[in-house]
Amino acid sequence: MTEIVALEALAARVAPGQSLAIPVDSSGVAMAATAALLEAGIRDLRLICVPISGLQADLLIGAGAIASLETSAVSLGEAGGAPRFTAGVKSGAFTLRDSTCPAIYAGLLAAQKGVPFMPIAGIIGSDLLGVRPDWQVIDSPVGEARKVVVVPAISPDVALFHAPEADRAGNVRIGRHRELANLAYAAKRTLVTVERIVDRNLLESEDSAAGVLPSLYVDAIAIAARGAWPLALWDEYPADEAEIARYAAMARSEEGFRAYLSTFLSHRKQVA
Amino acid sequence: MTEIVALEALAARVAPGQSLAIPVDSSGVAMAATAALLEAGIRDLRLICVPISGLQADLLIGAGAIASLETSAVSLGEAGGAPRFTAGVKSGAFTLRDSTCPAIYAGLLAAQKGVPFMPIAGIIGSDLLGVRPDWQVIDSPVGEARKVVVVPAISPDVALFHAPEADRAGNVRIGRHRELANLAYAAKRTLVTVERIVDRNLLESEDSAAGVLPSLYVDAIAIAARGAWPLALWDEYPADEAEIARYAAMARSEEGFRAYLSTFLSHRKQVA
Amino acid sequence: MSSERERREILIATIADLLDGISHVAVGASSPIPAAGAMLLRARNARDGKAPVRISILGSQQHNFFTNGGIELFDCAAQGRVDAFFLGGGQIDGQGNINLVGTGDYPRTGVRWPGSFGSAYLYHLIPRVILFREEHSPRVFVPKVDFVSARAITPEVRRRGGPYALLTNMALFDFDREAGGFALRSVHPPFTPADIRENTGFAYEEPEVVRETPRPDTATLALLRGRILDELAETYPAFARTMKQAA
Amino acid sequence: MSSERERREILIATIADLLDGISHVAVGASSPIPAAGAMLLRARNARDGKAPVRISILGSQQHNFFTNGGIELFDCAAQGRVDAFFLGGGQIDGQGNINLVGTGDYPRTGVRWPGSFGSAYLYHLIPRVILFREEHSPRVFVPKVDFVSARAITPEVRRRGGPYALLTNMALFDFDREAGGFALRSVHPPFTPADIRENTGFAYEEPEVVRETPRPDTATLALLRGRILDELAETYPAFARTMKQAA
Repeated sequence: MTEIVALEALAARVAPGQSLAIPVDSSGVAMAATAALLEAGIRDLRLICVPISGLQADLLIGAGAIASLETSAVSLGEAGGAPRFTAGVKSGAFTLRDSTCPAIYAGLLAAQKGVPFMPIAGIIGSDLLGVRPDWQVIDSPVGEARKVVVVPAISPDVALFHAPEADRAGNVRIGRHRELANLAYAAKRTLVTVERIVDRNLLESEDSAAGVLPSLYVDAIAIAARGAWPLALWDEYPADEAEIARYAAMARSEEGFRAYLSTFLSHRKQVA
Repeated sequence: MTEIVALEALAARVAPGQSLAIPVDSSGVAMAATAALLEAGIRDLRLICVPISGLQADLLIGAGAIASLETSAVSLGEAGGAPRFTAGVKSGAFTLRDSTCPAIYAGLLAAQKGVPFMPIAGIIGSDLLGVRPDWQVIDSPVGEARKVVVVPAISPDVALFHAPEADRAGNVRIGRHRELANLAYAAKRTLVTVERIVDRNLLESEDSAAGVLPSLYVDAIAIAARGAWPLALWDEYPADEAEIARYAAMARSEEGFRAYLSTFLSHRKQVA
Repeated sequence: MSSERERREILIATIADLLDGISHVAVGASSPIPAAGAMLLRARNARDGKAPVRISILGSQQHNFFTNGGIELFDCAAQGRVDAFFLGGGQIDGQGNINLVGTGDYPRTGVRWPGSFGSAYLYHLIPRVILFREEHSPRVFVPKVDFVSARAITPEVRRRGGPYALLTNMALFDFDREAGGFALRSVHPPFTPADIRENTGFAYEEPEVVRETPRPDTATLALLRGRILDELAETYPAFARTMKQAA
Repeated sequence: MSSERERREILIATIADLLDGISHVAVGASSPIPAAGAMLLRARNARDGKAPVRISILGSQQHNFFTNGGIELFDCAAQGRVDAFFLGGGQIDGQGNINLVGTGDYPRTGVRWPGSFGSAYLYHLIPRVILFREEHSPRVFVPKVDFVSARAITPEVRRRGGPYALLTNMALFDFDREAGGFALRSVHPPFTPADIRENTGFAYEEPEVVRETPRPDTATLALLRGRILDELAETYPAFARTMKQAA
């Protein structure tokens, strides 16, 4: 059953060397938990961005916490390129596994369904096939002759995200952000931070249940108020664009990044 | 865009020879539309039960409307076996494609994703593999050596179901009955009957949107009050167990079935 | 009626014992006895401060923890998140194979049953599948099923799931996955090992001394006749009513 | 500022024309000009009683018709339910291939861009992909991309999707899937065919007489400067503001 724990205890459940799956910025990113992870000195993560990331991945990369990175893109969106990602690619700071969005979802879906691989449309002709030797092009075993790309299952050790609320049983409201459910189905363990814990049963009515990830998939929950800051949390608060722009400017240099990181970590401690 | 039409006009969109996908009894079965189909003399349907059926399939079979049947089971549940299904199997009245529940979902998922096949766990050792030559056992093309069953995509010509409500744009409330969405994603056309059309936008809030099948997937909607009767509609009304038991008893013989069918069709006309 | 109640109570209590140690059990839509067994385990664990038990009853609103449609039980099983499940069969053979399709030559089978449902899949994936078939007769328990809806063991593929036990109106068998067959564990009173031999069409291991299936103790009966019947009434009102009337 | 407004208005009106006839167009999260073009088509069709246009803007609440998470756009494209989409590229070559990854040798590319996003997939599946890249320079439009994020044509596999046109700050090209290359359709004022030749690093077909890209007519401008700016303000407030200020 789902445990409700403190933020630091939640972060302590991620071990060095594990694969960690995180959602796209607009889905609900556990930034407070990311700060707690960095504070705890996490290292050697194999990061899986579902299917892309921004500030969260760039912070983890800049702090040297990443051994490998699977993603379809890393970008700060309106604020431009992700500076530590770009620098890390050039210096070879981590193993890079470039992907394309639906291939990451397909890999998670294979894990969700307990099959070793998933077929996926398109992709043929892309140089991604050359740099991803774990992907294959096969002849379809059924129907008319047709080449199909297959990608291996992605079973993250840990999925981590932030959501508006959970109930006491550990059911988490995800609205129509079903990519968060896809993450949890595929992951061995799922850690969630929330703005608040509510007393009502989120599975009670058919409407509210439709937007819920059941506690069956949720190992631990921690409360983190404004836990996605400076990123947005749908239905709750917009992104702090000025803060993200400040990051984008400072993180252009290694020293600037260090200065930002130090302020970011102490800010999180003040909030907690 | 979704059209809102009369029940008879909706039924007229199903043509003889088409494949028709229908959901399990508890999901929301379009019984009123089934009566309209039978009234219009539909023939030669290739019925796909997602993943099983009961009264609806048995009525269509008994009326001689079915050329082939793909299903994981046909049963009247508490009321016992499905008499016209059982009789039809014995007389060879239709081509039978026995399946297993997750294989039907897997076939629909392949269609949803535009791939010719879908791998699926389990099944190996079942005699279903012998009677379903369209299923294959392959060596996994990725990862460690492992046998995996693959099933071909199922792309129904038409999906047909009943739901509590739709809005004027054609968005349909399905709650957590996401199997209805799986049906619609895979089908070429989707026809829906509803208890009522509401004026509010079902996509408006994150909670209500989570339980909605978007109009993008819905070709036509017709109003059919108590449109699942005598089956249940979740959140609306329970099954009419007495009526189903009456059917189970009458349909044991061909004449009894004819008598039931005639009453059923005239009942539907009185309601309309 | 009282012996009918006793029969059901032994089955329910036996199922609770068979489920001991699991954390998530799924139960089919029209399976009040398995559901009652799961509820009994849950109540007992709660009473004894043991690990909580999650029960998913297919088609129930109250016991529905799924929000991803009809496929979720199957995905969940593939992920290893379902520990126990119940399967029956029109025929069950001595190798643990089950037939939910029909007798005779497929497809125009002599007797036709509803179909395989999810059995071909779930038998591979759920570690503790309890075969539950009340009728104990040679026409059900056959040497070899006419159609294998789901096969019990498949040495050619690695699997986590398969049969764990077979429970009938007359007896409880263990399934030995290494040996690929059943062993009689206990016989429900008033039946004898000879009754079992007479009514079982397949061969099975029989110990020298066959135990009697224990009757539920007083504390268990109190739970069963109180809290469990109330819980059952939400999902299986007719069944709970007949159990109450039998009291 | 007025010429900046004219530049944008020509791009928006051209996009609306390129989308003519579609019923569902998807637009990326930070693509105000493509979104404005789609909104212009929608408004024009509504005004003229033509078929309605559905616009999905990724990341927008207002223009989100999806309820199945991040995968739905991709599934939808695979089902043939998305008629048009926009892709850009750090490099685009004369065969229509696009590079969203970087320059030089992979993986330690000299310049690194964010990554391929969904391009490798969507380019195969969406019939009318409009390549939209405002910067028109030889470093963007190269003879051969350093990394093919998504390939324009793949004779070895049947596909429904691929490039339809290329729109830049200076010109509009058609893509010929048979020939596998671009043909100049029109040049935006004040540029000349010579400007295009000078700033395009790949070879393309050039007609004897090159048309000028038409400026939006008065009715179109009225829609664009009124209703469209209001609609844009919901999703792209900053962009709508600068368009308004330019007026």
